[in-house]
Amino acid sequence: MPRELGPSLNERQFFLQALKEEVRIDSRGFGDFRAIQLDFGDEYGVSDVRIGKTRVLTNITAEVTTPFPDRPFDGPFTITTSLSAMASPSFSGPPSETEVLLARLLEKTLRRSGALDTESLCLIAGRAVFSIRADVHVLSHDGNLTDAACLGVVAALRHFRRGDSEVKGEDVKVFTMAEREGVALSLLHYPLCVTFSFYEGEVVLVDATLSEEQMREGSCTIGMNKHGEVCQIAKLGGAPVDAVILLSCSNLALRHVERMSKVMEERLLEDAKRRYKGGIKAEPSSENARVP
Amino acid sequence: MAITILAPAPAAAALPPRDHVRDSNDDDDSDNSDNGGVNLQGDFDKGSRPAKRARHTDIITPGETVTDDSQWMRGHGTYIAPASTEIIATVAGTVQKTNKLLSVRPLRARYTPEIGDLVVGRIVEVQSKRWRVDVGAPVFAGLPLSAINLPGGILRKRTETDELQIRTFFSEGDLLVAEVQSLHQDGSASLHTRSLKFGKLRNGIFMSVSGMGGGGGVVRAKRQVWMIHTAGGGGEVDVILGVNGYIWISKHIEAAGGDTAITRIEEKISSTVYSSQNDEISVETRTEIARIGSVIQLLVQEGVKIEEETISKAYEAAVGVASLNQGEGSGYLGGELGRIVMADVGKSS
Amino acid sequence: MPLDTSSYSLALLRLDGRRWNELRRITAQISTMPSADGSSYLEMGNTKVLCTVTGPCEGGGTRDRDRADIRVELAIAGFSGVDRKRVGRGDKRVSEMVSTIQSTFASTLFTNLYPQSTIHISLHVLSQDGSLLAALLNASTLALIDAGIPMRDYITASTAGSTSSYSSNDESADPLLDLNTSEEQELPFLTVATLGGSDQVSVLVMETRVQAGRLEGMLAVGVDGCKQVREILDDVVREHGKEVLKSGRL
Amino acid sequence: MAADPILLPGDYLDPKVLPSHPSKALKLGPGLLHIPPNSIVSTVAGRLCTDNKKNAVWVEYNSGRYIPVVDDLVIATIHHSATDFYYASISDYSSNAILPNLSFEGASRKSRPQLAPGALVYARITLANKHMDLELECVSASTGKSDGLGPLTGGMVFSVSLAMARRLMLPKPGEQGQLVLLEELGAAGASFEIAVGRNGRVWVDSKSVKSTLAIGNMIQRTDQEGWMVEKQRIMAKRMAKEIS
Amino acid sequence: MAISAEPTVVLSHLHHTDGSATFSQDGYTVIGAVNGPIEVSRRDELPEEAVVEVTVRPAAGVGGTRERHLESILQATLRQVIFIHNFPRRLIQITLQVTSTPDNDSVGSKIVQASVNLPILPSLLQTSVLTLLSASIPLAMTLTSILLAVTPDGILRSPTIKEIQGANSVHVLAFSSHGELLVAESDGIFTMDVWDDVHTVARRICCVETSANDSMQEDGLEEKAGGIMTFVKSVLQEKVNQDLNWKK
Repeated sequence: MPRELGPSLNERQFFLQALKEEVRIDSRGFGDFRAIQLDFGDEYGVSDVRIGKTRVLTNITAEVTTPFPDRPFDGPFTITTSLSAMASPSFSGPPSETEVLLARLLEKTLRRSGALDTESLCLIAGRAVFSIRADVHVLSHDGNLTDAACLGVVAALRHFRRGDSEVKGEDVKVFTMAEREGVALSLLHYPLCVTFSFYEGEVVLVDATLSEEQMREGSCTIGMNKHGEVCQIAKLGGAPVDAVILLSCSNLALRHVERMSKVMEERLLEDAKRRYKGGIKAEPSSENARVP
Repeated sequence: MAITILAPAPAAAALPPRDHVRDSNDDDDSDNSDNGGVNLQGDFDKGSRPAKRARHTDIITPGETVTDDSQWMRGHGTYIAPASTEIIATVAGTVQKTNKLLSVRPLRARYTPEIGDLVVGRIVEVQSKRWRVDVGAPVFAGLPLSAINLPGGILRKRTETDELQIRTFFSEGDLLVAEVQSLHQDGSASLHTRSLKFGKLRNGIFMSVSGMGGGGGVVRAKRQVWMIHTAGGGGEVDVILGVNGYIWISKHIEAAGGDTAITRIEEKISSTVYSSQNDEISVETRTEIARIGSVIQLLVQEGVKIEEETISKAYEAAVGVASLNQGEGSGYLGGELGRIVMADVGKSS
Repeated sequence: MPLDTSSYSLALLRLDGRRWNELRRITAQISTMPSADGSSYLEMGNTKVLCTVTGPCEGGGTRDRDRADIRVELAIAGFSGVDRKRVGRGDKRVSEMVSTIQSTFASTLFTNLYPQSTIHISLHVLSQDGSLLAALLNASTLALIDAGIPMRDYITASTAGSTSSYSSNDESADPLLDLNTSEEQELPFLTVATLGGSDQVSVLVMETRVQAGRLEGMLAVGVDGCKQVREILDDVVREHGKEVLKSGRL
Repeated sequence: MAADPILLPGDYLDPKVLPSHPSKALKLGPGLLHIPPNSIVSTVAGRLCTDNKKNAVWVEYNSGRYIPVVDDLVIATIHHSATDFYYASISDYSSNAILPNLSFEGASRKSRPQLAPGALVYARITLANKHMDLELECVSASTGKSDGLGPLTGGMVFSVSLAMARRLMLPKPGEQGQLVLLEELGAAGASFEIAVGRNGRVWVDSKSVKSTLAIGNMIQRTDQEGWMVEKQRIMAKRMAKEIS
Repeated sequence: MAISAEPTVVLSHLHHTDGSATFSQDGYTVIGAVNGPIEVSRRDELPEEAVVEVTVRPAAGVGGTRERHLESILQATLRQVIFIHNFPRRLIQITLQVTSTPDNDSVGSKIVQASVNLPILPSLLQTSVLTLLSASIPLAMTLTSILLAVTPDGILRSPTIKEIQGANSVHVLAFSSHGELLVAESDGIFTMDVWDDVHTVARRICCVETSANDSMQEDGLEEKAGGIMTFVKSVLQEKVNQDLNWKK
């Protein structure tokens, strides 16, 4: 099993000394995120989030399936996270703890909080529903996968268009994008995650890099929407932190969620404009117009 | 769904203000006395509520401050909180003071080796120049090839031939009795068997009482190895109480020739010391070995400490009980029989 | 089946007759299994768990060569819940709890005293009625104390909820302590574990949506609940210790 | 623009470009493979470089994982210790190198440096064979002196590209590698210690956390952003002003 | 958006890997990463050569038999390309993440996609080689690959999904930089004569037709549009120049 070196003693000491002097290795403020870059793919439902050197690609797909018998009106919504050797050689093999916890956090933040209106995916009760699938691919791991992945999935869900559909009696007809414009998914709110890392009992860092994560004593991920509703909190063990600090984290989280929501809003708008300019109707035919 | 609605509380108290919550501990007592009728069964009697508890018990629990007097040095089972002089307990147990050293001895813990301990162990791994021995400690103990008596003389130098035939002395699964010679930095022990008292074990049965707490079950005592003259024609039986909670009960084998010249003993070493073959053991002896085993098991169950005195007494009592129930002479001491034996032990002590 | 919470505002009593800040009955025993190095049995209301600790024993130091590893196993009996569903090994919720317990005790126990060894914590859930993670943490603390493994202080846990769901923006909502299953299904709640009954929070898990403003009240009640649980567990340990002393084993 | 040709794996070298030296044997450097009887083929993508004086030819490239070569200086992290050796790692996910306990200056059976897991050492590679474990030393076997090798205490480690590490270690970095940053920093009055490992790790220590960070970041940015000589001069001066 | 027929490449853009490349062609986009040579688990190690591990991950869903099949072709091919004897008891780990495929004509086309393995193969091969070049792992050669469809109208280069569905046979060929045939995978019904034609066409597109040991005449060959080799070379030239801008 390949293993990672992890920070040396010198790096640990230097890092802790720097924290005492209120300096981070990349000279960010303790409460600052790295630059967030959000891009959308040529296809609908593909988002590419970059936070510093961390990069997460999300791909949304829809398929018509039969619903689960106990939930005849709900379209299934699944999130798959895959950490491959691309992010780090130690991720080859069975799912690591990082992967399981990441999947759980996304599940709690997005699914349990009811971000996607799954009932709107129903075509014929008990017979046909759209099932939505989000595949999260971690391309590069330099810390804070959770926040990046959560932003990626929400942005991709908002960007996604499923084929328009028509129900005639028992038959479901799904139109291709060429035939009819796609339909956006119905999202009830847009929860995002902010992860805090704790050091020496009282230092709180936002958006830790990989080496900062390797040296932290504990962490807490807070999922929130911009309306100030907390969707999920996960401080899964680690060094104890004062309750008051945790409460102040939730206030700080709201600020970052508001900011990230704004970035997402802007980028979605830009993308929509870009698509409109090209003429969305003209798009499908361009595929065949290739250079001879 | 039927809900019995109890008399509503006065409106004023209906909405406890939220910022009040932090002080709720203060009102706790008054709150509880208000609804005394709803007393939780899980609640212990008020007298022992921690806030009021006088620390009359000798038990100290993790997180409890043992002292804030800086003249004490902290020992096992304690730590000093950063930036303070408070010595805080890390285990549940009793305080022990040795000169200026303050330690907390746990009620129960895995065996921690100390130099000079007599231990019974089992070989788990054979390496090129040493054995790794399970002694019930957090990590395996080591027994270097240089720390055993080699056949052909106590003072003989260890050779490469010995290394090659290391398994002829001890191999995986063999039991031995040894002494802790030294401790490594990580707390692991190094053993030796360089005395006729120590070495390979055979002709008997192994028991582990480490579950009842190594240090608690078997105590470090003056005599850990002795002989019982058994009843019922069982002859002499050796009992070895390893400090680590591992126990060996076996048929006593007279060293050949008794107190003959030392050279004779050396010869003896070569022939039998590393044998893994049991001698002939009579049924009577086997019965008595089993009875001693049952006695120890009984003592463990009853939470009595395991030492020569308690075992001897309980054994006598067990023999007495067995003679009463003639014909049903199984060594089993469960249930009623056990109670009788314990009653006897209680009487005589 | 939706839980009828309307009666609460009338009597200020919950369906099981408790007040907002009352714990359910907590009973616990330690040294329940002589063959293990440490063991405990704990009931919080109808949530019943069994914990055994083995070790520190040889083999470990895979994460850090200078420390003991902590391995946690969690088995949830098929008959423990209402729906009698078998919980598979790969269940992510279980893995998350396992990882939480592991990580909590890794920073509470003095694992540096046992390099290259492993401490096994094995948990069995016999019956579930809410506050499961809290019960598991409490049972583990007791079993680890029984095993005589040095720790900074007790880790104790409880749950706290709020009387109205997130959707109704009810300003008069009360925080609730120690939720049972039906309350957990209906109301927003969090699980909190603190070190030694202080305000130092080791674990804080919330999986339901709630207004941020309500968090403070819930957290305060939860932290206070942990304090109460610590006293109860401490009494259990002391009672057990007294018995041991009486029997003269020490 | 480039005078030297770009080679791809599998490209045969034109015998015309090879340096011809009357007496010395032709030396093949990294990235080249000799296929008997007389073809030379490139194995990586890079630029062909020749040195007529040394009669050497090699391919210059910058990427990939560090591949150990004897006599390279590297910064290694101690992984754990055994009776006679330390096991040290020179890059993530690679197998450990062996560093004998006694290969430190003045080390003897009785007194040898105690290095905890995670400690850093500046070491020389003494054995690099594809079939065997890598071996390191922190002392010159001939003189018994450390020559600057040994444990690194304090400071901070920064990662740079392998080519940057090579440039930093050139005898004349300004001339041969267009790298004047360190000289300029020194000239501007910044005082610091530096150790460069061929494995792409640079250790820097100075009087304060801030200046160490500033120097480290500057080296990284010179590498990543491809600062030319002029830019290096300006930035070095600016930084020296800031930290003094 | 419009699918560009011209391939595009981004090299060495991923952090924490030894080499990486994103390659887009004919509507397929594949991101590749390579780590190596690194430590390999005892169980898998080969005493005399490096283990080459290839993982192909689809854009949506988890990999299945289709991916395993592609992996086995890639693995066998790359073992010829990489100097595996240089790194005994080591691992060279290649991960290929497909991020987009050109089949959004019909919704729920996963099933259609599953039956067709070949169209994506050239992109995977090309990405993996570019990734290895980015990691500077010693290679015996570079490789170029092409997909051709034989339709009633003739041999088509870079066919669309529709064209593939209507084709008599589909062929993937890959050539080494010396013009040797490395991979030949075919699907459909065809005669040997047809295959020979396909081979000729593919070879013309893939390889720069020049005397093999002359690497400096590429300027003159620029006009030969479609010389994939030329394309690969220009991409790497750019990278090398950028990497070595400090070197006079």
